[in-house]
Amino acid sequence: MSRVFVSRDMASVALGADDVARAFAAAGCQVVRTGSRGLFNIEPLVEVETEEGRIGFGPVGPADVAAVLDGSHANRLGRIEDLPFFAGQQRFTFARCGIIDPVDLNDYAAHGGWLGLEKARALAPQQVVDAVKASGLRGRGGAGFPTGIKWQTVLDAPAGDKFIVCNADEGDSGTFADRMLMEGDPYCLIEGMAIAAHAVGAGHGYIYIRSEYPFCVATMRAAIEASAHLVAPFVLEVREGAGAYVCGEETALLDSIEGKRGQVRAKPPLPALQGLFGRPTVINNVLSLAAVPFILSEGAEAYAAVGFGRSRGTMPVQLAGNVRHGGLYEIGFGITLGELVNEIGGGTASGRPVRAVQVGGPLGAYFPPSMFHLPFDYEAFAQAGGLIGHAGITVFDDSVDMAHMARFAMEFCAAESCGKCTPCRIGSTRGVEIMDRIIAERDITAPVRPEPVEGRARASTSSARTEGGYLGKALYSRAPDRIDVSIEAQTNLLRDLADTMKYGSLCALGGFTPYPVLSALDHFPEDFGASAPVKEAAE
Amino acid sequence: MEDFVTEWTARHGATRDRLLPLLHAMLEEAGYIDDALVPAIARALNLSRADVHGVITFYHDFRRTAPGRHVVKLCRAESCQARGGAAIEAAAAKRLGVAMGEVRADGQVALEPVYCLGLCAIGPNALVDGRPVGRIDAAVLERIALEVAA
Amino acid sequence: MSDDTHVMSTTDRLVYMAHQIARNMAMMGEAKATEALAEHLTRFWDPRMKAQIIAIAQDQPERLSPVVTAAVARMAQGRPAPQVDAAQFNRVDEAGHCDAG
Amino acid sequence: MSFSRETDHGTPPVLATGKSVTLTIDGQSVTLPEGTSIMRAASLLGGSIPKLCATDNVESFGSCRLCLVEVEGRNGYPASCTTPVAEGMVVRTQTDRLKQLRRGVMELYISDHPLDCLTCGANGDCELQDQAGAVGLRDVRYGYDGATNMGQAKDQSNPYFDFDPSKCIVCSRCVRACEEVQGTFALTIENKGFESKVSPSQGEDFLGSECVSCGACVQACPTASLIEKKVVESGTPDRAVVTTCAYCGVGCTFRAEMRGEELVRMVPWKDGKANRGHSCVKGRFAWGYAQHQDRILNPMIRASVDQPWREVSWEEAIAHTASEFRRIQAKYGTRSIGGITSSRCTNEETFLVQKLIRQGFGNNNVDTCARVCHSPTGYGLSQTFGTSAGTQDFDSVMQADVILVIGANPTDGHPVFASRMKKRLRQGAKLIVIDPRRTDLVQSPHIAAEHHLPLRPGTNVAMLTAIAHVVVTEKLYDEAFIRERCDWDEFMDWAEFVSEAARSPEAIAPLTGVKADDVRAAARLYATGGNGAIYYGLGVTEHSQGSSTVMSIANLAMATGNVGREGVGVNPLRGQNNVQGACDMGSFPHEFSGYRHVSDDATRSLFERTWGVALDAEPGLRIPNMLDAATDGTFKGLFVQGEDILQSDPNTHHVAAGLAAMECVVVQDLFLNETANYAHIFLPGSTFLEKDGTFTNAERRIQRVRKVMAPLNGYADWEIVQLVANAMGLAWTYDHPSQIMDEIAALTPTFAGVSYDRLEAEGSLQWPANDAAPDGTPTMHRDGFVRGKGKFVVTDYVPTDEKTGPRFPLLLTTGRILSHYNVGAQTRRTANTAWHPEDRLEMHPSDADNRGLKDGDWVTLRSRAGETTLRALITERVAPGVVYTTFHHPETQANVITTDYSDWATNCPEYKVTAVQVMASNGPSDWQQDYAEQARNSRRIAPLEAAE
Repeated sequence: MSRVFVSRDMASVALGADDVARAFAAAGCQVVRTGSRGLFNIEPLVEVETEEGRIGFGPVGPADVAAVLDGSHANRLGRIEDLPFFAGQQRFTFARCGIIDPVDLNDYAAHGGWLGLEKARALAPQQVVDAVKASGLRGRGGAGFPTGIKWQTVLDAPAGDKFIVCNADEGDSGTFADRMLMEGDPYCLIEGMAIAAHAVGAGHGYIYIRSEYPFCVATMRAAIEASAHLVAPFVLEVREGAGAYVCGEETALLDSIEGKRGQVRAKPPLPALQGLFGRPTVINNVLSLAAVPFILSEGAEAYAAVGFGRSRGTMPVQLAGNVRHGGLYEIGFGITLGELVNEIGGGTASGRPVRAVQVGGPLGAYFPPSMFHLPFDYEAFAQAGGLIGHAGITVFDDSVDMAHMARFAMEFCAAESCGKCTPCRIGSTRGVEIMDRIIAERDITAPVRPEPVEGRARASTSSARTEGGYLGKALYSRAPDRIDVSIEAQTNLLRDLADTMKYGSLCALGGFTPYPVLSALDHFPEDFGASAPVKEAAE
Repeated sequence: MEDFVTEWTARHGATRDRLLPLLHAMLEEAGYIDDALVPAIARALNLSRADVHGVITFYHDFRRTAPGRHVVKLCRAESCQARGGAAIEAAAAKRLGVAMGEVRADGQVALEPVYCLGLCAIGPNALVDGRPVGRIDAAVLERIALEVAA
Repeated sequence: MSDDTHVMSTTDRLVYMAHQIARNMAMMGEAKATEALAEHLTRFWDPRMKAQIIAIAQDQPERLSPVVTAAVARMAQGRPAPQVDAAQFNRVDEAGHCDAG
Repeated sequence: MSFSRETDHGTPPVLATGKSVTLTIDGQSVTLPEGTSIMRAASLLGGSIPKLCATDNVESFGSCRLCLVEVEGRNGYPASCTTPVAEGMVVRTQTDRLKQLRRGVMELYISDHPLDCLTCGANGDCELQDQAGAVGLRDVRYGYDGATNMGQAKDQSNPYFDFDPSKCIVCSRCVRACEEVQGTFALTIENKGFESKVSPSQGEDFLGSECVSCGACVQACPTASLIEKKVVESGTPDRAVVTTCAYCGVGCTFRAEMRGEELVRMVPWKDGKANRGHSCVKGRFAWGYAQHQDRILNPMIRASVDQPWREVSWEEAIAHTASEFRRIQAKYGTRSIGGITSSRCTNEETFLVQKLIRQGFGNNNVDTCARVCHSPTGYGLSQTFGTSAGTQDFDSVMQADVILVIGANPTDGHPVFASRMKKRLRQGAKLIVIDPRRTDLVQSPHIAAEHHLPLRPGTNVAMLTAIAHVVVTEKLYDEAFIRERCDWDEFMDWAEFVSEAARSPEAIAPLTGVKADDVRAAARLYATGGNGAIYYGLGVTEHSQGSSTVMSIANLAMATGNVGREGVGVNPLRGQNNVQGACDMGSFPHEFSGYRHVSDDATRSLFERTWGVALDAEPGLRIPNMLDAATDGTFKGLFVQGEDILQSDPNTHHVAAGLAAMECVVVQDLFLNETANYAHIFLPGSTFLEKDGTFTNAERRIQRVRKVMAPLNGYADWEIVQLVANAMGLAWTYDHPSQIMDEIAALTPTFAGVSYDRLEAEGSLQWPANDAAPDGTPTMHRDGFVRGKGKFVVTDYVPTDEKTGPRFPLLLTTGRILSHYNVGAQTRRTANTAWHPEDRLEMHPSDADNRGLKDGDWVTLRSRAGETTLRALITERVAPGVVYTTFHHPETQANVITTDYSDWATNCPEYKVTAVQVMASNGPSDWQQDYAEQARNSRRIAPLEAAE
């Protein structure tokens, strides 16, 4: 009776992993449900335990049980870690993901689990903070702020209640590392938070998970209950988001946990000094906290040895969108964008040429292939007018209309704006209107592109022109028909609006929306009907 | 439902930070949060009705009207768009006979937008009554339509 | 005490007031209570009320309790109310005694 | 029109924590307390950074993004409102880059804002209009055909202000004012993003929402979105006069903003030390009564009360008043007349009335309405501390750790102070409430009392003595304080008395109906929880043991060392705007101003020398005794200024009988009130808007009242009293209230340092203000008690004679509601009736059920003293066996129910405990109908030509 491993990850289930598991169980196998290995074109994946280790077959269906068990199945992959996609990786944080049964405490302990916590508890809090500083770990959520300095501030804050908050509101399109880790190796995150609690003297921790991740919420709650005795007196609790992307911003997240509207707070005060319930709070992303057990168990130097420039350690990059080998690729900083998209990602899934990639979710910039030389490093991307964010890379083939993507960036901002600050609350809606005018003007002079689907926010399509009637005269300079709707004027207005949003907004939602908009406009002017030679439209 | 509120707060606590967990529990229990229950929630957590109304109307999940018998949450984010999400959205609206963001007139199915389910390499994706469905194409859409017709 | 207070005559009210004050000073002990009651009548009752209670003490002694009778007698001797040392205010320089705010 | 608006520094002042910081802003160096915002720093330097979401009575928010500045060494453009100053910081506030960003933000604002400035109610007084000009916005390139929040329906439900969502810029200043300043949390922003909208409660209209109409949001709103109806109707104001509100004892100061002679709006004055820039619905909006058509403007006389009034000239009325009083004195003796001063008139007017009586009438028959509210405070505090006033200032509550509220409902009676108390509670102070009712302080949004002791009405002394029992027996008293500041032996006597088992919480539990452990927990919290501050109101004083209750409160404060510093003290919440002043001015029959007994020869001779007349050394009659003397035929004349004893004093039949027995009742008031039904001479009075003077609030703060318009009736009240005095032969020659205050200062040690010039300079002074305390006394009894050693007075529970029984099984207690004031004479003549059109009887569901009564039914309320009818209000707020009502509407005449029982020391009526029976009824009782008929009949004014 052979043991087989089938992923219970939400993506695997979406592709039918449950039916596969049932089929093998019906065939009498002992089925162990694991996290996902992180390469989705081979899912649903089954690994069969044999003398030479676990042999993978994928993708497979419920009807392939016999072919898999007798090894004759066409999609036999051999040992998964030998596949090129996995061999090149440096899985410090995701070492156990896809291997162990996520909620089995023994399986976790057998693979180096709790070692980091034990070592941390043997050290004084200051020593633990020093280790995190020495590792060079920076915020994996996107801000890239040195995690050790944040912890130091909370440790130095006066005694009394302190909190550890994990930002698991991973709302960026193209990112799923947090989801995979929480579903695949929940104790790793719990161990990281327990170490943080010991380091700064916190008694209570919250994990704020977005409601769009139901599997994460269930797995984390089960894991917290099972491991409560191991992390005591530190108490952990999951709090579910409610469909507001802006709650990925740390202060909006804190307000949300406090039972309020997820509105962004002004800083200062910094959350490290006045965070949750006004108390000193460590607030870090899932990946930042999940990297900590490795730093304590293997030593800060081992973590810092890997990396590029001031970006030390590994970054779990997520390849998404129109990409052949979509999945999770944990690698040290420094690897170039081109290697990630073409060698590792294998280009587009549609087979058409890659025209653009968006790095860092809906607020990240679009990069044309001409910029694929860029090394994956916070500073390098910043200089190139973009950002790493949560390291999600969304690939587009040449059927993409960059004007529509710029419009979608504004529409997404309008849909998710918390409504507190003027540049974002009003600017995003005006941005959609400007893009509608540009696209309408462009489509008069060029073949019509597929009609954009109306976004949730009320974007106006009709423009009631008043041809100089009484109202027109009364409104004088502001009369609709005196507004210059030429592409050149609207493009300049778009740049002015982007400037106001970038430097005026209270947080990154309004502040970074100009990244995708301006990068699309700068790198793909042809899609905006600009004077540059219009590329004949893709069929 | 009013006693559901008092029982829940008696068991899980009545401090202000319990508001979102309570609203989630009410969603699970009744599918939506009726405006008439806001006074009971406010009393239980010692908040004003304005506080509670402000929170309910802020978060997309806290619906104030009955949901469809079936709910299809279709992802509209960039990764799914890169894999043909926009076309699938148009097709779904037509096939299911309901506009995006609405509940069908007969209350049978609701088509809702969602910005990213974290399945960004296998889009277009959707949550059908809470169950993830990936690589949606015409055939998968047909299966979903039959399922939600029941 | 008659059930219907609102037909209480003036003399009834004075008798009732005197006994109510006495009841609320009882915990001081009889000697102190008598002295305090006498001082209270002297300081706060207008001449007519004083005259009426003194008349009741003479004509209808049975209506007054021993403490009240003694206090009325002391008040009647017209001993001047204890001198309030005006200088005491200036040293602390703040308000002096009063009965009502 | 130059209209000096108060400068708005944008962010609140910072408590000077000692550390200060030096920085340069636009080249100018400045040193400020750490924590001050850059915006405030720039404003204090005279510069001006554009702002829209910042205003200095709420915390900074950082949402409009207009106030961006450049700071050397910091990238980006931080908002100056949310960025504190730092040592050596170099700030630039007026660079081209900033101008560009600010114009970009303003262009977005105006792309979603109506362009009707010229016809808008806020034209000339709108911050959005000012800032659009300041940043130089010249074009809105987004056009006007995009999505917009304009064109929404206007909410005109509130009688005093309109809400126009179309003009809202979602700066949330209103939401934050409702939260931080008022503490009601009635507003929120609903939805998010572009659809964000200000929403009262659940998106209802203002009147139907949780809004208490305090006006803080209207004051905070930078545009015309929230605006006073009067401003829309008559235009923006062009001048402002600072004056003091004439409603409750908090003593809020306002800017009366005028347009010529027309009062446009009352806006709380930010430098007012009592209200710190806040207001309630009464002071802020309910001033319309001043021009109400019910105002009587001409003097009237009549021979007997069943005849119609006859309008006469001032000369005739004054002469008639003087001659009548002289006639009565000649016929019935010097002591046959007297007067009642008002707690709503100014100090100067009250002083003149008691001077008229003492100097003119030659007797001490003067009393005031403080008799029926806080006279026990005077007696109790003077016996224990040596002075009859509260010990703290209002600011002191912000340093309290434990707040004990007994017998008071501040959120209704003293709303502006309640807001500050609620703010302190939200900061973490603990609250104990001792009250038969579940008042709002027991539980309301964001406020929850740590302990609520719902005792049966009338058992205060038992409860407080039980608390003292716990403090003493568990050794929680502050021995060092007692030994230093009190008489140890007196303490030991008191301690021994309260330690007896009969006074333990367990022993009194059956009496008070409160569980013993709750009492013990509350006692431990008060004694050991840090700064303990006690606040009490009429629920303490209006009992047969009112004075004993005040003394037991003082005992508790002394025993736990909670006197003589900030954050502690014993604080009576005084009812009316100048009840404290009325008492200070010598309105009581037994004392001169400054609480000095009439028998004290030194004081009396000082007054005799100054007034040139021999003064009576014997105390005069109190109001109830005046009425008795009247029915006995020895008291025939009464001068009543600004009081309505028929409606406000207990046992209405008794009052009516007394008044009817008099030969000359003179009423000086704004309207024909209930007492005027029995009056022979009516002298029309003036409102606080029509005269100069001073009020003294509940924290002993003397504040100026300034004339903003000419008196409709021709004279200020003090001028009328002077006319009467002159007619009676007194050579008074005051031509301005400041001269009266100088006389008061000369005659009263605690007012020695008070003068109009000092008040003009300091804004206000808290007495005692003299050589020993040149700048006034915020906190009393700092070093020693006024009487030297604090005195422990042994107090014991003596049950009231007002007993429940089969005929009258329920206990009635009375109180006040936010929208009305005292007898409602003023507030009933304003739009406040929108909130409380009639008095209602609050009943517990169980009491209602076993009488078959439903919410809203007409019920008969009967006591031994009388009977009336009103509609029931079924609520859990009152305990079973207890019913509650207010006395704001004459139709219900609640005081026909209250009995003659009163406080043993001061005769303060026992409003709070009346045994009653409640039963279904079919409408107003016959007594109510006769009364209404009689009142209508007596208010007839004969038309001029038909005067016989």
